[in-house]
Amino acid sequence: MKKMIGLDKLPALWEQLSAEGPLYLPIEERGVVCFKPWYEGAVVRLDALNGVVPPKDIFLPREETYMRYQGGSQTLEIEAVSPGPDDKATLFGVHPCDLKAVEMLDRVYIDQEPGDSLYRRRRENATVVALACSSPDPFCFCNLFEVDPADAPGADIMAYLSEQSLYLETRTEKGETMLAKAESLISDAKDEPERPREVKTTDFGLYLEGLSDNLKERFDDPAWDNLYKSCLSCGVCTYVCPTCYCFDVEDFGHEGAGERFRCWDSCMFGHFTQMAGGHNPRPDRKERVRQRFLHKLQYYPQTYGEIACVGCGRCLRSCPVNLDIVQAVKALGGEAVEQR
Amino acid sequence: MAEKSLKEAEKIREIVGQDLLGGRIGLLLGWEKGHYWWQSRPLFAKNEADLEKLTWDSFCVINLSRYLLEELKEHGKVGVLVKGCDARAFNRLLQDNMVARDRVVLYGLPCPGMLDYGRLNEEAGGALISISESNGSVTLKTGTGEKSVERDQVLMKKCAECVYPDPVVYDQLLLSPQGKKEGVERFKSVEDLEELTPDERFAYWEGELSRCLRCYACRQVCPFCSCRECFVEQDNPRWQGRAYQPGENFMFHLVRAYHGTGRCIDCGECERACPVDIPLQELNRKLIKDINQLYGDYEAGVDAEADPPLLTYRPDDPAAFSEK
Amino acid sequence: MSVGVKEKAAGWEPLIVAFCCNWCSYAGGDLAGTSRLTYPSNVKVIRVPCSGRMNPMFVLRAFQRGADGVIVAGCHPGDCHYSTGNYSARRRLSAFKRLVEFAGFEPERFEVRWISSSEGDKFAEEMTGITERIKALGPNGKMRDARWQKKA
Amino acid sequence: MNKDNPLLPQVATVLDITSETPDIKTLRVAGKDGLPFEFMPGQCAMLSIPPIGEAIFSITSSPTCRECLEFSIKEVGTVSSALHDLPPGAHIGIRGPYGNGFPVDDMKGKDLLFIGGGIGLAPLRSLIGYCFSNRDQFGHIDIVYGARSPADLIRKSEIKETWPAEPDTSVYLTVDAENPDWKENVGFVPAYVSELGFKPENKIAITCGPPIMIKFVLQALDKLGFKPEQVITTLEMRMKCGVGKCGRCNLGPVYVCKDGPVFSLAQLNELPAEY
Amino acid sequence: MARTGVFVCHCGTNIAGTVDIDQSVEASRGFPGVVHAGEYRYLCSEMGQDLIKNAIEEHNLDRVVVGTCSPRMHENTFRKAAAEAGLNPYMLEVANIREHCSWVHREMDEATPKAIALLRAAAAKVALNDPLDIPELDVEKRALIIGGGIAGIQAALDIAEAGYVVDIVEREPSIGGRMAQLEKTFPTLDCSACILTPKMVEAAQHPNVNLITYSEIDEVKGFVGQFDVKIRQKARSVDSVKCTGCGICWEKCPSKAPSEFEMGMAKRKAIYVPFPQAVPNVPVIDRDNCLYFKKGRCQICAKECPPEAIDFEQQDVVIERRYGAIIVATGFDQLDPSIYGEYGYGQHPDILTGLEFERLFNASGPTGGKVVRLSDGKPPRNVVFIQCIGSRDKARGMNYCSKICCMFTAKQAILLKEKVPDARSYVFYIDVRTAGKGYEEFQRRAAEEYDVAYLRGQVGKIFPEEDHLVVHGVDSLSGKIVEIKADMVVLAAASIARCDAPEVGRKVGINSDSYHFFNEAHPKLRPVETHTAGVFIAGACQAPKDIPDTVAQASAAAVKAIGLLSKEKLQGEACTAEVIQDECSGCLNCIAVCPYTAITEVEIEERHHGGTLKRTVAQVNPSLCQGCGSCTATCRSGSINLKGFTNEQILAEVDAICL
Repeated sequence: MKKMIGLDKLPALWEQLSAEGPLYLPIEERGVVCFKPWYEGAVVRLDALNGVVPPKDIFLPREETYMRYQGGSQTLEIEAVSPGPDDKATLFGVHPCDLKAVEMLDRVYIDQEPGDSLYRRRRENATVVALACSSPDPFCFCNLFEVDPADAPGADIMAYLSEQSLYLETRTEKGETMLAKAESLISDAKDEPERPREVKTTDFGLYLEGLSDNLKERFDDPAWDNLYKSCLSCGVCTYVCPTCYCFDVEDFGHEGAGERFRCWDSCMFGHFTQMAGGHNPRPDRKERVRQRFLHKLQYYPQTYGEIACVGCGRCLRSCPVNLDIVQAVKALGGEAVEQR
Repeated sequence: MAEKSLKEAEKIREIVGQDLLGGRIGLLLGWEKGHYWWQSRPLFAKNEADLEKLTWDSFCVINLSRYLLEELKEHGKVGVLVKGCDARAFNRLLQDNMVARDRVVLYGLPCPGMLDYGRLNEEAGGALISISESNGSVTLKTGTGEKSVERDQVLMKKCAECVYPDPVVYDQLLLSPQGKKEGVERFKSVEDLEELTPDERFAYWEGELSRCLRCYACRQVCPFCSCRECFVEQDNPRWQGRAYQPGENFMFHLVRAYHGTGRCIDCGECERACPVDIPLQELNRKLIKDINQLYGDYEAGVDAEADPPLLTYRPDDPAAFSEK
Repeated sequence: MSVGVKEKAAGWEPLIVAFCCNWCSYAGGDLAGTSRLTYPSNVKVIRVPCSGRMNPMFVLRAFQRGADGVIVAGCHPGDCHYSTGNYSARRRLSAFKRLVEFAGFEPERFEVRWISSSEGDKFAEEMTGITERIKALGPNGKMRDARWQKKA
Repeated sequence: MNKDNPLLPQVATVLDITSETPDIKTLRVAGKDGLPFEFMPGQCAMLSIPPIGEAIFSITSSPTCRECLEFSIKEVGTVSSALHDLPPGAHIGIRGPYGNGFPVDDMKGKDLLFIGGGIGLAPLRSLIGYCFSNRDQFGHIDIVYGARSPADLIRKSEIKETWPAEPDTSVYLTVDAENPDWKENVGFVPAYVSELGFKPENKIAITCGPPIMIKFVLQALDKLGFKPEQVITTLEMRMKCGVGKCGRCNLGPVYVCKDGPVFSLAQLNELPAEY
Repeated sequence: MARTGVFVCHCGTNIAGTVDIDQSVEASRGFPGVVHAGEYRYLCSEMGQDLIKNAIEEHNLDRVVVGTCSPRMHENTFRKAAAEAGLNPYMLEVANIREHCSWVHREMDEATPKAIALLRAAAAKVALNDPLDIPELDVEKRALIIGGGIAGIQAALDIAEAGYVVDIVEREPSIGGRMAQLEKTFPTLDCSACILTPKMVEAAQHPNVNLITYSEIDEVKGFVGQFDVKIRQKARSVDSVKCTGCGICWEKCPSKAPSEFEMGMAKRKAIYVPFPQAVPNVPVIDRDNCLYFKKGRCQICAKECPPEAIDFEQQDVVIERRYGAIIVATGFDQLDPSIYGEYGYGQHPDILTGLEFERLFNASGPTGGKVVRLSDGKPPRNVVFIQCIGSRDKARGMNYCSKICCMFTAKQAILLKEKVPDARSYVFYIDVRTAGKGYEEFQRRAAEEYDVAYLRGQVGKIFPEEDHLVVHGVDSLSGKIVEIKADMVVLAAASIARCDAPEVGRKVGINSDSYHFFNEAHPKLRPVETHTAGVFIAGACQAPKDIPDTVAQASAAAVKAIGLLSKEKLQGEACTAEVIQDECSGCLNCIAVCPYTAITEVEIEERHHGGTLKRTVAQVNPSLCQGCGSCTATCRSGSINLKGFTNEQILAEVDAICL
């Protein structure tokens, strides 16, 4: 059943939906668009392309306390902290590439034993409204990863934006329930939603068939010696990447009381693999750059059958020195001309 | 692309080519094009084929000096193309004892300022296809036509506010100097913030810093951040927690800025590198402004011989607090 | 929102951390004691060898952990036990004070004073002064990490 | 492992701490009711002291020891040194078990050759203890163990008295340099292994120790004719989660904390050598 | 885990009166790492110390917190006690719950929680304490004295008499200093030369004293007990060993130059001794004025010198020597009054400074001891003395009193009357200051017996008229304008620090006040020590002073130096900085802020991709480091830490206080 809502009624919709739990929307603050919980007066940018940071933090928060403790070494008590069944978030306006990336995280955090209950709860509790994408920018290359910018199969609701209206196509029961709550604002779609057709993105001339297998032989490829050179060892690419999921665990507090939390971490940092005794298996940028790209292009596919990239283009946009996955694929024999 | 910059690039290639191929330097740090015409990336040229890729146009914004830290471990002598900011960055590294002057050949490139793709796009108002430049103006070609804008309108922010476009240190100057830019109002936004009440200012910074991802791009790109182990990563003592708490955000950003007191060369790379557009330069510039006001004019990186202000003192120095 | 922790009404008492150099200001504090001068117990002193030892990160840590005000006290310029430590400190802490103010801290939150070993009265006055100014200002929520004093 | 959240530790008590060497101590750790969890030899556990943090250690005791877990821990970082300093009776956090453990079933009926160096005996000891408790399931057991000096050998009474007394068991000890109090072999472990000339037939070699030792032991075993499938070792990498997610111990398609730390040399040869 | 014992002192009722001891002890038991807590009425008493010592043994404590009076009071007492119980003395921290708590707060419910917070901070800190060693330093049994005036000579003789070798480094060709320029000394009117010359000779002849004249200090490195000093001995152009001091050379020398010793009022030769009683009596060639050096011809001195002692090829020699102690006695300068236009100094030959006037009395002076006007050689009838030229002058930033002018003016007025019986002296003064034994009587004598007119007031203008000078002043007592026709005007120009005092201070590592006089370590209790251990000061380089004060201070400095030299070993500072070389990036900013040049750079080798790389890091010399910690605050990565006040410890204190 297709529904629609006039763009002028969206603020009312936000207000209603956010009463149920945090409503994550692409919100612009000081010129930067990111998914944030909606608040009164927020500038919602459904029209914007991908925000700088992908919405993975809604399920894998930048920082998440999962344990509190109290008492010193003689009287330690530990208490679990986890999202409750009432923590129902709505993720509204996620683009198909980002949703596909979330599904990739699902495999690691939900499917792979032992599952991660913190992630799973947030994910299961959340209702996801995907938004079709009609105007990719020069850095979007999701086509290459079989993403249809106009359709996200995993969404609870698929939404399409037109000049005056937002069309909503419910896909799941969760989606139905959500829309039911905003019944008064929503009407049946009289005409067929203007679903964007054949949204074409660039492919940078890449050809990915067989790449993962070929890379097994290219661990010591001289191409790595040039590729890593410009890397600054910052964590931009990993933090803006929707399929990166590494984390760190740290305690905060004093002997009497405190908490343990996990937070995002990046394999691009030298400390990431630094062992207490001083040994570091990936001491230099070369090993770390290689690890990151091979994880995306070889290791993840070896386990899950698919390259861990959705072509969202964020690393291309954000890397301060323009070192990105496209460059890596090209350097490693993924260029169409070389393969065909 | 402007014919001028093509000619200039040709000239640069020729001169550095002699040194590289003649063995005077083992490596040349320059720029090559990225995926698109508005992108450049660092080039690590070792041979003639690499040199072919060398580019010099209005998008060579990335500061190359920092790469010396790593490359000097591999090569006996390294050549670097330096714009004004890169040269100041070099001086910064020199003052911090991070590079050996005699192992680096600096090719000075007086810089007209680099262009900002975002601003170009905004000015174009539609899908920008290409640009051409002549005499301080830029012609934007879009699918629907052409438009001319002043070059100054589409400069990178950091370049629009640059005071020293010419390299302050070099072995060879490859282009003709631009001259020191007068009347640059680089402290305007600092002054505007100073007008706010403390609570307003705090709210401003809390909002800006709340976006911080702790990717440390600002640090990694910065010529004054050359510590082997940043305080951020230390476990003992743990100066800085990894949590994304407001206090931890402030801890990092205030200390990062403070560590640049009298050392920040005002190149703006931190702000450019920041993926979430935190106005880091405002923090840096606040310190530049105040240090100049309190302890006399000092422009970090301009003169490698001048004492950095926090490493010296005068008995009659003023203070920012009551000395009664 | 960490700004505006309003505990003021409920008998709130500020916490003031004072970093005092061993040779002048800490001794000035001792003299205040021997002279039986009084100042508010809100002030708690940490002894450092010299104001030149003051790493600004100590100040920020105090704010993170819940200090409402921080004061660094050292020898008067020219009287440094280590001859030049406080000259270095003056520049560092001046720059740093301006920076924290720029970040949104009220100027009263972070202060530096020169107090000699013979200025017991000044020690007491300054400690009283900062406490009163902080009391008037109210609790500091800026940078304060709510997790620190939270009881599990 | 906590069913709901594998990252969540339980509270355990350090029963006692014994000094093994100048920088290695053994902690005996019990949960509320004896063993905090069931495990297999070669598996690991995360120990934590809030707010200092967590670190992963291999379990030194055999699963057949029912009252507690033992950890022989070398002081290398903040957590390990805090663990060293604990008083008896102290509470710590513990979670686990993590990792695959030794392929005990594949070893059944075979002769076993244990080759350990320094603290590397810690994971081996768990398996050795298991083998002695199930003595009839395994063939002849050879144990080669060495350290820099006699003082650096751990489990001194076991290696010198208990183990050699076990049936069908040979224990060979060595130290790197001559020492007036040392009557046994002097020399590096790999050289000693070559010298002892073990036959590969129906034998599985399990080795653990410092990386440089392992490297030469593998060469020595290769020369002796051991096939990669017959050689088993354990990897040590930085780990935070223990469940194959946080990313630190990712090595090719495996996560050492979950898919390791025990690998046969054959498996290892398939992985990037970033350990 | 730490095994800390906390001990809370009642200090009678000093602490217990306002701090609830039981509550503090109870709270301390809950601090991390605390395994024992106790209290006692007076912990500093023998019984109290025993209590701590016994507890250390009984509870196997490895660190101790004492909640008591200021650490500046009894930290050492308790450290000693801890050491006696087998602990490293630095495994102890003091929580100052008296001076900083019980004595400054009135209410128990106020002081008790604060005491607990301070104890908690101390416990948090002590948990991170490491045992520290007190370095033992050797003492070079030799002293250096910079400056060969009366202060330097006196100090040298005292040290030499105590049996230590001492070197005097004097910039001028002869020792003697300012005192050698004086005719008579107040208030006894002894002949200055008569009392100084024997001392100079004694110094020259003493087997333990070495005179290194015509020399300056190039560099001082090192630290107490082991100062490594470079002394530049300027080329004298005369071989001191061969020279007999016969004087033929300076008699024959054709080239003349203004005599420094005579304040430029007379000439000396290009080869010269500054004054007849010079010690050593060996001339120097002033190469700027020597014809041979200027034009390449002459060499008369060499031709005439009987022992052939002239050596035109002589070069500066740098002597490198180690000293255990240094006494700085560099004296003072006289202000050049020409900065005050109204007095016309420099415009007229009969307007002189006090020191210039002094030389007119001297038999070997510019006038052969005749007091006459330099303008016309006539004896002056009316002489006006003006006091406080540059002293006590707030407007010009010269606030201090030069201390000696009132007295030397009275002396000169008396001497004048004796030389020129019909002379009349007028003294313009602000106040007459005559504190000192016999000083007031002396000044009274001048006023009453020698017909010296004292006019309280200021002089506004001096200008020449015909053959005399007109002095315009105001008598502030009568309020009248005074005009005196003077034959001569003598300005009591201020005593000021030597112009190169800041440079000397920097080299030696001592600081100065805003007038560049060297600072003593404590104005009352440590008047001859400086903040740099092993460096002492004497004489007018510290502040203007007269001869008796100078000599007294010189002897005091000598005693301090002797005390130091008499030690076999010195105890160094335990709380010193330390570089974590692994983390140090070698920016060397720490070197720039170290007040003690205790940090140097050192090259280390490091593995890099299988090979080795050399890189520079900082290194602290623990003997030089005094533990200020300025380096630690300048090190961005915390790669240099201060033992006893580590980053970890201070952060732990902050954390604990904020709980």
